[in-house]
This record gives sequence, C-alpha cells and structure tokens, in this order.
Amino acid sequence: MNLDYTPEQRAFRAEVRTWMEANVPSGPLPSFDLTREGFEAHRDWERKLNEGRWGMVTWPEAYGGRGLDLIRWLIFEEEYYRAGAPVRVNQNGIFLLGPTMMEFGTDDQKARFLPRMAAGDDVWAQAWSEPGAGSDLAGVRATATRDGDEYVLNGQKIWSTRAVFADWAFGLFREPGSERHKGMSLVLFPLDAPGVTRRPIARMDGEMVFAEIFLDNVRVPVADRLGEEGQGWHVCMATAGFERGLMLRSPARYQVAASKLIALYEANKDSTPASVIERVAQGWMDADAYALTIYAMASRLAGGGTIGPEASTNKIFWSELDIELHRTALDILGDRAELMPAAPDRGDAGDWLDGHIFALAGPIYAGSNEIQRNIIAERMLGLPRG
Amino acid sequence: MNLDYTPEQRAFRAEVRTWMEANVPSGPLPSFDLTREGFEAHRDWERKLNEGRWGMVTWPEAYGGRGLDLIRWLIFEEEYYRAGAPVRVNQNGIFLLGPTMMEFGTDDQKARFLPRMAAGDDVWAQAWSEPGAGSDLAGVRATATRDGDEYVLNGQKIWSTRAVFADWAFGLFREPGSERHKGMSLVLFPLDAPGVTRRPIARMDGEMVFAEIFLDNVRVPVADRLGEEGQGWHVCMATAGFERGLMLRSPARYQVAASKLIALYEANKDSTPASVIERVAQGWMDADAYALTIYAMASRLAGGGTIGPEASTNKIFWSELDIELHRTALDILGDRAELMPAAPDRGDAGDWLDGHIFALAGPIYAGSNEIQRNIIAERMLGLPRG
Amino acid sequence: MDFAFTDDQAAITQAAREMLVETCTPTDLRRMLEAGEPSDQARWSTINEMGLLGILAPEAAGGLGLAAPDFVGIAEAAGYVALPEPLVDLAGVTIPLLASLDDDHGWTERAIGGAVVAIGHPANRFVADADTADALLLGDGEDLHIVSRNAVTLTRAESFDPLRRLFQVDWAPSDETRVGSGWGDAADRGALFAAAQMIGLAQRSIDMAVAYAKERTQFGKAIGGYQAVKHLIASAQVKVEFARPVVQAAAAELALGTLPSRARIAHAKIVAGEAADLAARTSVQVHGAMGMTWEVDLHFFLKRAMALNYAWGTPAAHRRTVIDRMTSLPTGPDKTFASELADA
Amino acid sequence: MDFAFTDDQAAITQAAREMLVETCTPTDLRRMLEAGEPSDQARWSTINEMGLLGILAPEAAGGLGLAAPDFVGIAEAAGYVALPEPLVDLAGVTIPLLASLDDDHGWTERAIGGAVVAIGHPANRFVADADTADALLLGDGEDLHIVSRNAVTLTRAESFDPLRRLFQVDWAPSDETRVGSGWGDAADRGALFAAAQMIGLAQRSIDMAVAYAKERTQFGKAIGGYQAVKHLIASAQVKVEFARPVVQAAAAELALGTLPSRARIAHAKIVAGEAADLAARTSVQVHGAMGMTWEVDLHFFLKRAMALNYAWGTPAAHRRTVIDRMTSLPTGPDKTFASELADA
Repeated sequence: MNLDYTPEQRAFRAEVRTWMEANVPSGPLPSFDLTREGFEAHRDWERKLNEGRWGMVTWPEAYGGRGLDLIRWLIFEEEYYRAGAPVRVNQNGIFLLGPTMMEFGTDDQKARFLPRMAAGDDVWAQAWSEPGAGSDLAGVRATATRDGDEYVLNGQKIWSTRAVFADWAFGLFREPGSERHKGMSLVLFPLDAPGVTRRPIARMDGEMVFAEIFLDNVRVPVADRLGEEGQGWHVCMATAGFERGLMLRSPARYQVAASKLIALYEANKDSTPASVIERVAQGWMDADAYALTIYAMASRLAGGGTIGPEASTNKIFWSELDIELHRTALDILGDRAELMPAAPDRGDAGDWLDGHIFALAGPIYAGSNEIQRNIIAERMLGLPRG
Repeated sequence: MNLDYTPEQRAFRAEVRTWMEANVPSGPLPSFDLTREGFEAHRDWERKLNEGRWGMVTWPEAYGGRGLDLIRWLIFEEEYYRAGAPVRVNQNGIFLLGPTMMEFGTDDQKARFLPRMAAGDDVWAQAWSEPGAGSDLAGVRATATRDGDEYVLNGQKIWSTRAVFADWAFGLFREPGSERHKGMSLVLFPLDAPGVTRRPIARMDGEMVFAEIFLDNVRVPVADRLGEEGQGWHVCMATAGFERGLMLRSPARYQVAASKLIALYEANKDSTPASVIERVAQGWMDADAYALTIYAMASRLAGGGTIGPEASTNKIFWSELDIELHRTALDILGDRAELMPAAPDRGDAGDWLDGHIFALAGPIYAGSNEIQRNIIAERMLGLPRG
Repeated sequence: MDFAFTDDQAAITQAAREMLVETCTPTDLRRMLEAGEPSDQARWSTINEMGLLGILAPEAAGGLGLAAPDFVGIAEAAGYVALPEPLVDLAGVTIPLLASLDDDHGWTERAIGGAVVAIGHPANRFVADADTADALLLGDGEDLHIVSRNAVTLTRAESFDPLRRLFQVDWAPSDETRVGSGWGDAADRGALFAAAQMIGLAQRSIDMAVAYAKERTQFGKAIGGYQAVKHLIASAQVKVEFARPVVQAAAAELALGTLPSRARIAHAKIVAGEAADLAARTSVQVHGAMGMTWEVDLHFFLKRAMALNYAWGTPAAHRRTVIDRMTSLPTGPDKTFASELADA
Repeated sequence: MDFAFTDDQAAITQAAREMLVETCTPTDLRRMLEAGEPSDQARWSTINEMGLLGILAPEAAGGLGLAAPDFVGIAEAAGYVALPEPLVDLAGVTIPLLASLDDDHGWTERAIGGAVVAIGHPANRFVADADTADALLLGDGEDLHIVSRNAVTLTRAESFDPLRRLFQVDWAPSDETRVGSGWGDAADRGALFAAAQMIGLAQRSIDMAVAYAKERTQFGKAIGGYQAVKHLIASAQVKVEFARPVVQAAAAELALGTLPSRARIAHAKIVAGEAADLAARTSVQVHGAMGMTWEVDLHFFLKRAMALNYAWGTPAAHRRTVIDRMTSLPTGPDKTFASELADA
C-alpha cells in the first residue's frame, strides 16, 4: 500500500494537463442533444481528442487507444474533469460498445467499427430499454427475425442516449417466440437505415436528452450481430457490468462538483446558516470517499482481482452523493435555485439546477437503486431471493 | 377549528396539576421490573392514583374512571409527564385489557376484574408474542385445550411486559390443530397458577424488562376466556388497534424529552457545534408535530370519526422521533454517553442512555415498522399485497 | 380546543377542491402552455364567482369575513392541482393586506371582484404574476404603493416551473401611488399558505406514485406489490400526515401574530417543504425514467414544490425563527399551542 | 500509487484475524464476564507470541518496524471480535509513543513483551484498562509520566460496554516518573485505529444480521427474503464499503502528520462511526426483539461501536478538523491524497 503517485504517473498527469490546457474549448459547447450543430461540435471535440490519442485512452493501442492501466485512467479523468472538458458524446462507444466488441466481436467487426468509433466518425447510441421493460432487461420484446443472411428488426426502444443525432445504435432483440433471458441477440444497426424512426423525448425541463427509436422491418446483415446468436443476454450483462461498475462514473466529476459546492458556500456564507458547512463538508468527504474506493478497486483489479456485485454499491453511492451535492447547492441558492439560465439576478447559480435534474435520474437508470440493493443483498451478502 | 382550551379544560388542567404537585413522589421509584419492592412501590402509586380517581381516567365512571374525552385525556397526560410521575405499572390494564374487557367481557368478568385492575390490586401482564412468532401474531402456537369447563393451557410466551411480578396475564391461545387466524381465544390466567413458570429476559444492558412465560398444563375456567371461543384474533386486533394507535403513546412524553434535550443543549453549548441546535430544533418540532397530529386525531374521533390504518403512521413517527431525540442527546454528551449511572463525572448525562436503549426497541415492538409500512401502503394507500 | 374543521369549512373546501380538480387537470395545464396563455379566464371567473377571492376579506369590504383556517384547505387544493392563477397569494395575502389599508384606492373591492394585484413582498426576489396583473402592490422602504401595470417595466425571470411567472419590476414610487406603510402579517400569510400548497403538492405526488405503482409492471407484477416501492411511498405519506396538522395549527394561530404563532408558521413551512420534496423525489423514483420526462405530469408538481419551498422565506430563514422561539420561550407539553404563551 | 495490501500485509492480517475470530467468540466474552475476568491471559499470550504488540515499534526497540497500513486490518479484526484486551491501543498508540521517548525506562521492551501500559491521553475522559495495567502513561500539562499501577488510585467508570473497563485515575507526578514531553501523533493514531475497529464492528453487525435473516422465518419465509430487510442490510453494507478505503487511506498517510493527513483520519473516524452505528441499529432491527436482549450477542458489538464513536475525539471534534482542511487548502480530483498537498 502506497498512496504516492510514481514519477511516471506524475509525468503522465502533467502531459494530460498540458494537452487539456492547450486544447479544451474555452467556453461550453452547445448541447449535443438539442441541435445537429451542437452534436457536430462535440464530434469535432472527439476528433481532436483522437488526434491527440486522448479519445479512447483505456483501449489498446491497436485500436487507437493508449492501453492505460486503471490508475492512469483515473488520473486522465481527474485532469479531464479538472479542465472542464466537454461531456463525451462518444461515451456509449468508449465504455459500453467498444469493450464489448473487443471481447465478443469478430475481426471484421473490430476492423470495421472500432477505428471509426475512436475517430468520432461513428457516434453510437445505445438501444436497450423498451417501454414497459425498464430495469427488467429480460422483458425486451423487440424482435430480430432471421431471413437468410439478414435480420429483420421490429419494435421500439426508449431512453436511448445520443440517439437523435448518432450514426449507429446497438440493441437487444429477441428471436420471435423466445422468452426472458433466452433467444436474445445484440444487433448493430445504422440509425439512418430505412424503417428507423427516432423521436426525441423531452426531459422535465424541456431538454431533449433521450430518444425513442421505432424499428419497422429494418434489415441488417447477420454479420452485424455482436456475439453469438441467442447469446445477447450474456453479452449484454458483460456490458452492463461496465456501465454499473468502475468505468462510467469516474470520481473526478463528483470531486469537481464538491469543490464547486465549497466555492458556492464560501461566496454565499453571509446568507447561509453556519450549519450548511457540515453538509458541504459531508459532500466533500463523500466525493473523496468515492474516489478512494475507486482507487482501491482499481488497485485490486490491477492486482488480478475482479469486481463483482460490489459494483452495485458504487451505483448507490454515487447516485445518492450526486443528489445530495446538488440539493445542498440549491439550498444555498435559496430562491435563486428555481431560475433558468436566462433569468436576471441569478448571480452564481451556475448549472446546479440542470445538474440536479440530471442527478434525480441517477437512482433510476443503469438499473434502479432498488435493483442494486437486491443485488447487494442476494449476490454479495447471500440473502435468499424472492 | 379552535385551538384555545375552554375554561373547563383549563380548570381541569389546573386540577390535575394541583393533584400531581401534591402527590407525585419527589424522587424516582425503584424499577418495577427489577425487584418486588420496586414493583410494589409502583403498585402503591397506582393505588394512590386510584384514590384520587386519576388511575383509569379514560374509563367510564362506573369502573372507577372519569370517562374523560380524548382532549382531556391529552391534558391529563401532559400534566402527568410534566410532573415527572412514575411510569404506569398498570399500563397493560389501562390501555389494552381494560378497554377490551369493556367491549368483549361478560358482566361477571367486568365485575370481577375491572375494579381490581383500577385499584392496582391486580396488575396485568400481556402474553401475546411467542418465540418465532414476533410480528406474526397469527403464528401463535400455545394451545388452550378444552376440557369440560376448563381450558388446559400449554406453550411459551415471550416479551411479556410486567410479567415477572404481575398478578395476572392475558394471552392468545389456539385450539389444538387450528391454523393461522382461526381457532384462537383470548384467555386470562393467574401468573401464580400451578404450571406457570416465569423467566425474566435481560435487556442488552442487563435490565430485566421482559419475561418469558412457560405454561405447562395450566388449568383455567372457561369463564376466564375473553370474547367468544375461537374469536381471539378478532378480539386481539381490537386491542392491537389501541396499542398502535392513539392510546399508548401520548405526545407529552416526547415533548418532555424534547424540552430536556433543549436544556441539555443549552447546558453544553460551549462544547457542542452550533449546528446541533438544528437537530435539537428538529426534535422539538417533531415532538410538537406529533402532539398536533394526535390532537387532530382526537378531534376527529370526538366528532364521530374513526382511526384506521393511519395509526400505523403514528407508530413510525414516534418511534423514529424517539430514536432521533436520544441520538442527538448522546451526541451532545459525547464521551459521557456510554457511562452507566454509577460512573463518576457523568455531569448531566441523566437517563439518556437508558432512554436510547428503550428507543431502539420502538421500531420493533407493537408491530415492526416494516409491518407498519406495509399496512400504510396496502390499507391506507391501496397498493397491492404481496 | 377543537382541531376539526367545521361543517362550513369542510363544505367550502370540498367545493373549491372539486372545482379545481375538475378544471385544472394536467391536460388543462398543457393546453395553456401550448397556447402560451398565462392564465385560464374561465377558471378565474369560476374562482371569482365562488367567492374564493374575498374569503378572508372583511364583510364590510365585500368579503366573506372568514379566517385562515377557512382558507387553508383551499390553498392545499390549489397546490394539489398546481394552480397557475394567483388565487392563493391574492386571497390569502394581498386582499387581506389591501383591506387593512387606510385608503386602498378601491383595490380591495376590485381584487375581490377578480382584478389581479400582484404583490412585490420583500420576502421574494421577484414579483409573481405581474404580467397579468391589473396593478402591483410594491414596497419602497416601509412604504407601500399600488402601481398600475402600465406604469412598470417587467423583465421575465424564467422559473424551472413553466407555470410560475416571475418578473423583475422596474418602477418609480410617487406620492400618488403611496397607499400605506408596513407589510403587516403578509410574510406570515405568504409562508403559511405556501406551506398549505406544499401539502397539496406532496399528496399529489404520492397519489400519482400510487396510481403508477398499481398499473406499471416489472418482472411480471405490479411494482406497487414490491415492498421496496411500498415502503418508499409509505415513508413519504408519513411525512405528509405529520406536516398537515402543523399547517392547520399554524392557520388557526395566525391571527395571534406572536413569536410562537410565527414560529409555528415557520415550522409548517419547513415540514411541508420537506414533505413535498420527499414526496416528489419518491414519485420520480417510483415512476422510473418516465418520471424524468416532460410527458409524464409529475414534473408540474415537483417544480412547484421546489419553487414554493424557497419562496416566502427559505427553510433556513424559517429555521432561525423556530430556534428563536425555542430558545427564548418555554417549551413542553402544556406549551404546544401559541395561545398558551405570551409573546416575548 | 497502489491501494492494495502487500502479500505480507495480507498474510499477517489474515493470521491475526483467524486467531482472534477463533479465540474471541461471543461465548468467550460471556465466559469472561461471568467469571469476572478482565482479560484472557491465554489469548493475550497468543497475541504476544504472534508479535502483534510490537508490530509498529522500531526493530531497534525489538519491534517489527512496520507501519500503520500493516496494522489497520488487525485493528479491524480486533473490532470484529470486540476484543476486550488492549491490543489496539497498546500496539497502535502506546508502544509507538513509548518507543519515541528519549528514555522510556525500559517500558517499550516490556510492553512489546506483553506488559500492559494504559494510556491516559487527554482526548479521553477516562483511562481504559488501567486495572490490568502494569503501568500507566499519563500526562501532566505537556509532560508525560509513567506511573506504576500501584502508585495510582482507580475509580471505575462503568461503561455501557461491560468489556470496556474505564477508570478515573488519581495520581501525583514526580520528577522520577517523568519520561518526556508531548503526545506526538498519539491522538491521530488513537482515532485512526478506533476507526479501523469500527469498520470491523460494522461488518460484524451486518454479518450477524445476514445470518439471522437467513434463519429466522416470519409469515412462512426467511425474513432475509423480504425486500425491506434486504434493503436495510444492503444500505448498511454500502456505508461500510465506502468507509473502509477511507480508513485504509488514512493509515497510509498517517506518517505525513500534515493537516490533510489528519483530516483524512478525522474523515475516517466520522464515517467509520456512522457505518458502525447504522449497521448496529440495522442489525437490531433485523433481529427484532431478540436484538434488544443480553442473550443475543449483537449488543457486544453495538456497545463497543457506540463507545468508540465518542472515544479518541467525538465526531463533532473531527468534523472541525475536516472543515478546517477543506476551507484552508485546495480541494479537487488532483488533491485526493495528502501527499499532493503541503500542510498549511
């Protein structure tokens, strides 16, 4: 146990910091969910990252990555968030589809898709959930009917991030007549294919951050199935593991949020009861605790260990932390909390309201916290099912 | 809606206060659970209360009570707790058995038992729970086998309050072979009857506040069954309603505790972070909110309304309030919190530790809070069972 | 001592609630938003015809001469439907204040008749409903002024709650516009009736969660059958059950105007806000991803609850009042009601 | 940067844990209490033979010369079994302090060999284990003194935790007893290893809840099959999972002795205490009425957790340290580790 960064790790941090300082756009980019223009601005940022080989840092060098170990990945993320760099429009590719394809894809698929994914040439949407399925992925009803060398896709997907403007999507489809965990396949499809319709879903504040995808006899080659036919559940669980676990939620974002909260408190000290500093301190401690725990997990993985159901504890912790950080900020803002960005007299209200709405989704998506507690109880602690 | 006490209510309060000031023992009585001497001291207090007709104030005058309406009962309780009067050793009689007997008892039973109960001549223990039954009262296994004009009682009861020194007990017994809610009867039995063995159960701090009762062919006359044969569940549910609901937990105890907490905070202000006053204030607000809610319920009942499953909300609220009041006090006491009464240097540690242990039982007994939340969800809000 | 509402109180509350629930459905709210209508004239006429606006105004001024407990259930119902029109501020706060002025320039009567007087109380950063107001009641130091809508410049301060219309007001006081001095108990009234609305909002969030949990299935059964969902909702309902009587008591004691009565209002505002917040978040959780969308109606209630929680004094400010009362005056079981305590 | 324990660290921790779990069962604790034995000599000999007492003492003084991360898992195991003997205070706090003295009068060596030196640090109101001590390390102003057990008068301060033996000590300092000046990092060590014990206590409470929930049935099924019970226990486990690495990080950074490293210890003490408290209360709830009894073993762990939560600095005191660090030095994702920050 040694909590000092090595000279190499320090040098790596300096390298990232230098690159970010030189390249991170000075202002925020327009939303990638709202306009094609915003989406393309984010794609450009992905291209710039890829040029610096900072796009897919955890991927092997062969696919355009740097093959970073997890500690360096954490350092990279720390510097990325510290620099205030844009949210990754490529996120589904980096953390979900990319690693899954490396594990389950054919050589042809890897060659066709991974470099374009890394370059931002193909931006991917995920198409897992369906109306009525929610946390119950085995309840998927969209079908892939085999017709020679093609699948014919039909059905409806929902809560697809990036789907409005993305190029491709990956989703779960089942053989007609199959049930629950059986007979499902993970299929890739272009979002401009005939028969695909996308409909943005407005979030409660009017922002379009999700989409529905309707598939009406969409034909895709069998070669664009990822993994074996009927093994979609298995492939998908590997992917879900990535999402719930270490990868998607790097601690840096919460630590940056905690630092902003401290600054907000300091700036509004005179109008805030002294006790609020204890909530601020709790948020800061929890953000650090999350970072320390992820460092510990990363070290365990580096030493050949694995992450199992304890990934569910991460999900619960960060989602509750995120809400609490934002609730504290809104309480400090008081009657400024409700103001939308264009309102006068907002002062330093920043994007806490937007962040709060986003945080409210935390305990719901990527497997609701109720499901996560079941997993902890049953798979980690061995309590009986049902 | 009128939140002023009437002149008559004020006069009543003054009457209670005068009597209490003249009669409440100046120091605490020895525990009624620990020694016969302590038990008898409490019985003497019950006798004194009865002499002043302050024993069973909610009972009809015919049985030695005052037939108080609920508002006056609340005023009585306020003055009782305000005066720091002893805990009622007679509690099972006042609130559980007495009202049940008035509703379900025969004239003979009422004449034989109620006056002695009111006078403290018979102190009653309850004998409902059994090992393995807990919150599932329908899981009772103790049996009452009919033998002519007698029942032969066999089995084991647990968590019987007052049972070590009490004179009589009332408990649920089932006809051999009957199942779940059917075939149960509520039977009264003397605790010195042949075949009855009592074993005190030590609480975690060594205090004996419960007992087990073992019944080995205990013969009681059929005339000592309360309610119809086989209707024990029905009778018992009426009693449980009293326990969970309005009666057993008068708000005054929490309001007195909150006032003590405020005093503790003030006395230890210098060594306590300023933020703790917000927890103290929350405790005080919650104690008052509980009182206001009970006043509202009492008014509703006085107007001919009924209390149904919302009694379960009371149980949850007071049990959580009680824990939070005590946790706050222990946090103020800091390293004095763990000290037992005889320890030096306790300062104003009072009985917060003892109260805390007692409070920990709150969410468990009289139907666990998990059961109460089920009741609220299913019976109050109409969510589906199972 | 009687905590129950009178039959009259129950009847008027019931009538108002039925009218509001019927005329102010989420569908109505959506229609208004799509049409860009700031308020619904038909509903406002009905509110007016029912006499709700003058409920707390003296009979001499053309009102019903009733008191806060007569209005608290109506304010709760207004919260339950997330009413866009300013019934609560007008009937609960502004009209009683207008009626207390030496010379109200006739505005009490006009307001009772349906004219909107927006109130720029210093407890609030912006003025709600100023765009549809006939006049604005504004403060300049201690002085109160009534200014015509045409005499002010409004800048919209867009709220997260699209049905809440807030404005920054630029205006100039003059001798002609001055109508009196001092806000009286307007801040207390504002806080009290905001608390009442939050009780309604909390119950609405819970009712929606219950309805959804009965209908929505996961893993082959209604999610309301899962204990985790039941307990989430039950815990929110407990919060509401122990906040509502606090609001009602605060209403009954409003007229005392003492520190204890004001502390009870502060208490009510705090706990009603907490109940509304917990209920809204619980309902979002129960609704799953759907609860995050514009499409599901829940957000109307969540947004209003958040806005009201910080309006008419933040929870932090109200907590200071509670602590002030708690530490300066006796507490205990015989001191529950403000009438038992002289003010400090 | 490596958060993993070395094989050596894992091995010694594992060995110590197995020994403690085997020799310090609740049955053993009950036997000691019934016999009125303050400590178990056989177990103390084993602890001594395993070299655990000198683990943090310099090799020159006869110790193993290891560092806090080597001991943190052992302290956790001591908490897991509610160890009555003063292994943690002695090996973690007192012996390193003795070893740092200019002239320890030979007590370092004796303590490494199993002699008990009780410590009267000003962070604690009473002196634990003074009755079985061979000597006491006490403070008089800034001066440290070592006093023989026979030279002091002890008054028992009975703790809720019957296995925790606290004493008020009456004594008189003299030139002969003076051994040095200043407590060094003893308070940090005390807090750190108390935190480690609380992690063990938390996990023990959870493990007991899990075992009971699997076995106990209600309404015809194991209570651990009910979602409400599952979620209670799962929430407690989450607390533990995010407290343990904080304690480990605090151990790794102890030697820095800077404000950030001390704030991490304070952080660790706070969250370990919260985890132990939540886990104990959760376990009581899961155990139902049985959890309230002396008969069920749970109370041993609940009591120790409560005592340690307030020992070696209360949560309130530690929170002040955290806030001090947070407001006076930079925060952020590149400032997680104390080594990244100079002290203020």
